Amino acid sequence: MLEYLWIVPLLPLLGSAVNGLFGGKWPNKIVNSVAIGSTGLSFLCALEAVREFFDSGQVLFHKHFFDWISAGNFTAGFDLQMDQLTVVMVLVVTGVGWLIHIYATGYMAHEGGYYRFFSYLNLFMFFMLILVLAANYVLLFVGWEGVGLSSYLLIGFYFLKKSASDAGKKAFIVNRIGDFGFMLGMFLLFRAFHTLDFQAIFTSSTLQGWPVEMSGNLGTLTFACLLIFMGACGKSAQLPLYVWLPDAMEGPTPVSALIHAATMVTAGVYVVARSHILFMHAPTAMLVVAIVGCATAFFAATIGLVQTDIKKVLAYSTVSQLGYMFLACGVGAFSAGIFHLMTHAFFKALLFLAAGSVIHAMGGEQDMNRMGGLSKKIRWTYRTMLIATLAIAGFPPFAGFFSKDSILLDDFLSEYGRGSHVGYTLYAFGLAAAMLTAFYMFRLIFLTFRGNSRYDEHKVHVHESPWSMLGPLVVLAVLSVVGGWVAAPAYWGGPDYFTDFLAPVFGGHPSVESLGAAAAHNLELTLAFVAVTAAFIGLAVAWWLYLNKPEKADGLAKSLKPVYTTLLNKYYVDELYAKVVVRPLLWISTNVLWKVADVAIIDGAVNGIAHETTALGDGVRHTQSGNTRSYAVWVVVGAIVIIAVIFFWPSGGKPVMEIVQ
Amino acid sequence: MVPTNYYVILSAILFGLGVFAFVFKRNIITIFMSIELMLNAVNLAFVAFSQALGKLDGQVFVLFVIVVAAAEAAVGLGIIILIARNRQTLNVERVDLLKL
Amino acid sequence: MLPSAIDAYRVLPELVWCGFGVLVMLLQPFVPSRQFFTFLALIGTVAGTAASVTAAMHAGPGFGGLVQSDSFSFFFRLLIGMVAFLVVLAAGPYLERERLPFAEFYSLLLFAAAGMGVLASAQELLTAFIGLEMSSISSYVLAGYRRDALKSSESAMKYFLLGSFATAFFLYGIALVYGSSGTTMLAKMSSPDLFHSMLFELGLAMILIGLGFKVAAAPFQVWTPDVYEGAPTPVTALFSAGPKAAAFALLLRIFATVPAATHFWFWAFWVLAALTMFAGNLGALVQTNVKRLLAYSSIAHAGYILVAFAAVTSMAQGEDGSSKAGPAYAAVLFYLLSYALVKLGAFTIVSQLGGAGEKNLSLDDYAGLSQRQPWVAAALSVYLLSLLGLPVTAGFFGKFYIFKAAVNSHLMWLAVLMAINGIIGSYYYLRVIVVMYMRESSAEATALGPVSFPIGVNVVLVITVAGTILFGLYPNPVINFILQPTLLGR
Amino acid sequence: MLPGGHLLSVLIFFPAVGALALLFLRGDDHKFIRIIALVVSLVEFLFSLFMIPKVPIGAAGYHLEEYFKWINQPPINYHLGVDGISLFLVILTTFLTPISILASWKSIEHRVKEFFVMLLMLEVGVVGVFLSLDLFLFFLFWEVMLIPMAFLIGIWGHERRVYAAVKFVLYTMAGSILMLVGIIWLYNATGTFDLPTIQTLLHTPASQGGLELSQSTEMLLFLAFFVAFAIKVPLFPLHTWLPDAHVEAPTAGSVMLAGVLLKMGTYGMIRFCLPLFPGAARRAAGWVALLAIIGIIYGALVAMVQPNLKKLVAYSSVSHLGFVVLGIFAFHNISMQGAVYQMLAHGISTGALFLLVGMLYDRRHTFEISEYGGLASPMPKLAAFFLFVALSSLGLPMLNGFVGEYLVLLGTYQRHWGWATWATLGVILSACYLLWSYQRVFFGEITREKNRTLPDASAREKWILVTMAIVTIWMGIGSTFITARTAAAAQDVIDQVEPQRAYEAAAPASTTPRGVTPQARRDSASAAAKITPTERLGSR
Amino acid sequence: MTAPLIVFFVLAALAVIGAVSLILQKHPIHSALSLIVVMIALAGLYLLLGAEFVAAVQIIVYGGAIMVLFVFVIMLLNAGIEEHTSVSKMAGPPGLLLVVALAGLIAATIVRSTDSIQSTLQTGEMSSSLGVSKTLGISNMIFKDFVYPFELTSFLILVAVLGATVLAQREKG
Repeated sequence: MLEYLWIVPLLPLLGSAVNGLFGGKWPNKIVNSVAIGSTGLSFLCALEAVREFFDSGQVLFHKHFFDWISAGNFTAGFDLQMDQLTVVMVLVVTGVGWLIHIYATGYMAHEGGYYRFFSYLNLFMFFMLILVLAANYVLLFVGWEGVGLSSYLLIGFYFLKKSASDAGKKAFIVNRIGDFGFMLGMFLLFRAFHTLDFQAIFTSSTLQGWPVEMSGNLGTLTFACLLIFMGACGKSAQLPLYVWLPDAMEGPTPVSALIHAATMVTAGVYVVARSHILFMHAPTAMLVVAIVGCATAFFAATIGLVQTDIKKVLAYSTVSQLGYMFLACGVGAFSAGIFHLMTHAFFKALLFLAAGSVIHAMGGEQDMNRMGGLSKKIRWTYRTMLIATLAIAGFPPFAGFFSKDSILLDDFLSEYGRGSHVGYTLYAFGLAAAMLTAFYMFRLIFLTFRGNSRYDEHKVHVHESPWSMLGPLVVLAVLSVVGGWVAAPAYWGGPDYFTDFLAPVFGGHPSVESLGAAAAHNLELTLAFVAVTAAFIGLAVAWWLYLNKPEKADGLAKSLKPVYTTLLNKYYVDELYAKVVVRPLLWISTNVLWKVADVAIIDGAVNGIAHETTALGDGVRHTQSGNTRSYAVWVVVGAIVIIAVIFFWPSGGKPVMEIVQ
Repeated sequence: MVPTNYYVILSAILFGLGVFAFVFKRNIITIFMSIELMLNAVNLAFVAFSQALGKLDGQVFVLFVIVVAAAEAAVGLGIIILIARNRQTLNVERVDLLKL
Repeated sequence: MLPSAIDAYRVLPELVWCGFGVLVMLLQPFVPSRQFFTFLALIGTVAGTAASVTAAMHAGPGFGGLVQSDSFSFFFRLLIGMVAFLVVLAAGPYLERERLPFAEFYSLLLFAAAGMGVLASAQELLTAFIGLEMSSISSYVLAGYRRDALKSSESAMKYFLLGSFATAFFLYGIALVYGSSGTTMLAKMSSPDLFHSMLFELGLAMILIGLGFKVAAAPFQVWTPDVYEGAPTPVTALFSAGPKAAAFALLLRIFATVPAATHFWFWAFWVLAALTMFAGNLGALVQTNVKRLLAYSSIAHAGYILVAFAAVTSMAQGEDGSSKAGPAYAAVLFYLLSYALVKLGAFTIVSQLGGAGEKNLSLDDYAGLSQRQPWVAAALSVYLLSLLGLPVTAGFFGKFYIFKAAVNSHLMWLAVLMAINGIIGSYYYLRVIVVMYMRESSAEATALGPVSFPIGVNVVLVITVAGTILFGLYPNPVINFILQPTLLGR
Repeated sequence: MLPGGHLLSVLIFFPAVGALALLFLRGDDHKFIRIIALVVSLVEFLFSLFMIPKVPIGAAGYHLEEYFKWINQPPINYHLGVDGISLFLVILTTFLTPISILASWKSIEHRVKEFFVMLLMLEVGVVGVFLSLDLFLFFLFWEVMLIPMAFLIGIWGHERRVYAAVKFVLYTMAGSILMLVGIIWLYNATGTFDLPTIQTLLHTPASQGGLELSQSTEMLLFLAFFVAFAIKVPLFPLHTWLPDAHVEAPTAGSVMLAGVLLKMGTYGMIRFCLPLFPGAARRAAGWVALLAIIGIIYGALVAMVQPNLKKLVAYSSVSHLGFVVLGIFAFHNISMQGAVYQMLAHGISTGALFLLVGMLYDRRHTFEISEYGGLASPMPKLAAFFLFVALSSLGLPMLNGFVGEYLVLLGTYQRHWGWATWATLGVILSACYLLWSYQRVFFGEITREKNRTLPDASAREKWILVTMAIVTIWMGIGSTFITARTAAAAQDVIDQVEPQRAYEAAAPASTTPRGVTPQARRDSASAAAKITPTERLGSR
Repeated sequence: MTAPLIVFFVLAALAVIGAVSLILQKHPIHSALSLIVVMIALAGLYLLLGAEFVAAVQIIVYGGAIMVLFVFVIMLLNAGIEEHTSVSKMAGPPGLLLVVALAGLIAATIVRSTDSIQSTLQTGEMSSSLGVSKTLGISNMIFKDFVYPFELTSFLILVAVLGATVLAQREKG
């Protein structure tokens, strides 16, 4: 199987093609069997491939299938590779993807364009797999752009809704802005290494003992890493390019779960992790990554506090969680970042799916203010969602706890070796973000499932979703619980499997190097305790505000009106972009470039010349007065001209005079 | 003995007067006459030069010129008659149907 | 010395043409049939053209150097013969339609041809003058051949008055040249001290004035549009092709044999060329009368030819001048040929489409021609494209050779001006094509149906189109002929 | 099998024969005429494919050469030849011709015969331009191509067709006449019109009987050629004929215009401007690149705000061709190949865009975007194709647009990272205008009642589009098939522009394409980058 | 001041006066008469130059034939006083200026180049003494050296006659 790794991505592509071309005429059953079949099959293939990979016991599997682009000394092969990092990603993508496919069959059952949906979804799987399996930046970029495309398609799935198509367009374009950086990053890397293959670059002899202009604080590498990180920001919705993700919620919920929570948006993290060697040599870039990640985590969390659209809350929480992952990478804890990526995939997918099930139950209602007290009506959804919430809020022993914990720990540790207080600051903000997360997540739970119902019982008949939807919920719930244990830190007993597992890629656990094991354990314990406390505070506040004294919430909102509205309007960032970038650009293009520069000046000049020439012609025409006497005078003029020229022209026929004399 | 250049200068003057007449007379016949005047100026020049060069061909040319002038006169006057017949005018300025 | 038979051979074409002219004139009262005269005239033109072969075979100076029979004159005699032939063919139907007497027309035409032949072969200024007068006087008459048409008589008058005005200048020039050089034989005007004689210089200037008028160089071009418009269209065709060519021939002769001329005339030609190109093209830009438009375009083309002349002058300066100037001569000759073909064809079409009394001459009458008479439209387009100088037409090579000559002699600015004019020109030529192909024909035009094109006219069109395209694809024969070093009998 | 010896001549004149045959058909039997035209063009396409095996991979220089004397004074020869670059441009032409014949199957109703005659004559001209190795011959075809195109626009175009046609011709003429002067000038200097001969002459020092132009002369000559090509491309300030021509032209016309004719400009730059006047090219490169970059961004921005769909596509080609010019004048073999590839890709994707726009026009007879909206519901298939093409045109990987764009930018970046950075902005903008217009045309509720009942793609249209789509994907994935063949030619051009650089780069680059130590590479690259203009001139 | 000079100046004055009056006369007939005056004066000058034959021809052909033709036509068309229109702007003041300029240019050049004429004059003096046989020489030249142009002139006359008839004949039927 490993030799035929290309089958793994190909299967979804086939599924997509088949559905896209013929699905239109088929009943849903066949369509979704094709879709699920192809993804499931590719999941199995992936598993098989992984097994073979471990059996072969090689550190890195790399296979060159064919030359895709080749010009001069540049060659981009269709090369796939597999190492531990890839394994994690592939399994997450195919696994979670598969579950969500199953879920979607239920969720989309009554939607039009069923075949389109699954065709797109499979297409996404294909590109995502390309992305994670690629063995060079160019091929990775294929997946990178491809997932962008499929997210564009899926967000705009309800293309009759303007908001939907807008959101899709926005997503694609913002991603393009990121890609602008990513491409430049690739160009720069090629300029430095004359290749874009991961192995060739990472094992490049020059990486050790870099000349200063390459690594160092402002070296080539720094710029390369920053440019690549720009791409990552676009894809993973980090500041300042996060704006598209909340809007992306226009897409069907399974899409939000799969693309905008579990997989695609983590591509940025993946790329950073993938190029960790470069980042290691670019301290400045690392710092930037950490800061951006941390800032995003906190910033998005604050917005999440006040959102009332259930999916928007989750969206911002996603942004914030992604921030966490970057934070981890920024401080060099790549394994922790990937770990959080994995667990987040589980519980955030779960959250979205559950939310989807809620929306399904409410018949499309998304506003939490019109929900409440659903816990009795849709028990399974409630239970699973609660688990997910606990996980994301970081309560032990749920998955989120471990991952978030290790990130915070690594932030804290990153202080060592740095004189400044950067590490502590990062940690502080991370912690705050964690607290906020706990708060808004429980706010969501309480508003949705507890308290008394705020919707019209007669209109909406709340009903539990079919098992095709609940099944995946349960599976994911289980994963959100146990998912974290693979990385149970030492003081929980059990070695940190996950880190060791990724060790061949990222190297050992940072804390172990930085200080003695014993001290490490104490520190971990204390930090864990602090984190959990923070989570509890968040939970408590949420409980107090939204269950105990609901009226207080409004009071608070009123008393802090400016803050509240600012948060509600997401700091007016969209408006800002519109004002500062979009509208001016359009205005200039229309009124300056097109109407003035193009039509008036350039074309005006051209037509002007033509017009002037015609006018001149008319002038010439009017010398033809038809009067013989005038003509005679013209002849006289001619005579004068000729005689004058012949006699008085300067240098008239000079050369001959010389010849004669 | 009269220097040749006197004759030449005289011919130039006559030629110039011919040009002047051509431009400033309105009557077609008179205009045509001014052409004859110019030709006469040329003839004078020819004769003068031939005399100065002591060659006779200059005088031969004069004869040719006279013949040509005669021919032109015949055709020219024919045309003038045609015009006069078609338009009942001999004023050259009234003959400007073709213009622009 | 007494003239001998050989001398007669060397001017045989002219003699033949004159002879047939007389013949036609004499037979006119006795033979009622009109077609007969057409045939006779055709025979005459052909015979004259054939005679030019004889003349070429007995190459050399005739009548003690009054005329020169060489490849150069051979070329022009052939050209003139062809022009006359085609004009006769085209004129037949026209005269029929306008109910004009045949015989006189043809004999005048033949005399005109003879005059041009003299002009093209003359080596002596007075002979040239006689030739010039012969062609001119018959042209005056031909211009006014539609007696009862006001325009025709007017054009005759203008042509006559201004023509003889210019002739006077020409003649005065001859006189001065004679006075300063002591001869009218071009061959004898090579003494270096003529370079310093102001009288000679003035004489050359006057001659240039006279010939400049004949070739319609600006600012002498004023007469051209009026005369061309007023004259019967076949005659216009003759004018645009014949006398112009002959005058250019004489100019080239003078260049080739009188070193001082090349020296004095260079800048004059530079200026004339520039002025003429612009005058012609700009004037044509706003014309809506096709006949007049073509008249202006012929001015413009005279300008292009003058560019080649400027090239000749600038190249002929220096010892091995004339040999260096070879390409420039070639350019002129080839251009005259291609241009004559095109103009003849175009004017023939105009004269046919003009209808009785030449009423339909405006561009609007040509709207949608491609629908009514596709082949005619195609032919006219070929001519226009050739005038425009697009490849696979003779006009393209004509322009190309002139460009080449100009660039060769470093007349960069003139070349650029010519390029600009080429663009201006392309506009109005295209306009005609656009009107023919991209506009729908007016109701009455469609009602009228296609204009009949008699056999003779079709022959003209076929010949001219074929020639245009043939020389556009394979100019070798012509070019080889006119590039031979002994072109001008040396 | 046809005689390989005269394959190129056959390629050039076969369509002419076809056109001639059409001329003598009865005018009213439209179906028959169409079929004949289609068959002719398809056969032509097959012929063109025969060239591929004749152009060995990795061998620079011209193949299948044909040479015999045509005009002896001045010595003009009928000299044809094909190399890696022209090979695919010819194939592109012969491929797009049948496509556009199919595209105008229904939409051309009056003067059908003339239409297809013109289309075939156009093909003659274009193929001739790509294949001729004699400056004069090249110019001849260059001009010949003009008239059919003008007719296509002027007779079968839309409202302001005449204006557009005349504008097109005059614009092009303005350039080409200058080029003629340049060609003649070159002839006077070298005494021949034969491209290879002139090339060698210009590249051998005067001491060895070669020809060395003075800087100013070289620059003037360069400009004489360059302006002509720049107008055709069209490069930024000379582009205003393009929108008019495109908007007014019939679909087939637009397809040929955008697909092939514009490439004649860039082809000319590669074939003439660079190899003949390397010094001038190097000195002008900065300015040209500036114009190209302005074109990229400017074109994209103006396209973004066009209310007229076809104008939008037209301006988008201004932007795309900017990439090509940039790639050419970056003098880097990667970007050069990218440029060549981008030409082909643009030919396909923009051609397809025009086809689709034409199909919309056939249904609604308007190009105004505001007239459309919500078309995805009545015509999902067209919508899908349109999206597909749009994506390929905005450079989505695995589709044809990406390869060229990426290579151009990559290569350019290696020499001038500044240029590349600016140019890369175009990548963002192209996404903006394409997706935005797509949204306005296809997404949302139906705004105009008329649109509700529009029919989806017919079988014929489907076949056209599927063909285009297949080519698009193939070019997106199998790019090496093409690049392998263009590589040698492109490298050759580069070497001629910057000989001394070629030597430096050759050493490491040729030995081991991939595994060479970055250190060495970096040295060579930086060394190349550091060459100051004066040094470059010094080497001439 | 020798006699010939005096004669010359008298005749020259006469010629110029005639020319000027040709311009000044309003009625064409008067212009014609003044032109005849010019011609006679010129004939005198020819005599003075020793070109008797030319002088004779001048009187007979020019004065006799051509001018009579003119007068005849004037009578035929009974042309009245020349009406003084000035439609042409070009031929107004600018025309005056230009014509004067041209005449001045020509005259000036000739005056400035008199020396060259002088030089030719000397050579002339000796050889121009073949007095009586001038006419003989002329005829010799016409029928030997210039026979070709001479013959051509005959055709020219023919053309003129033909042309005149074509133009002037009345429409038949």
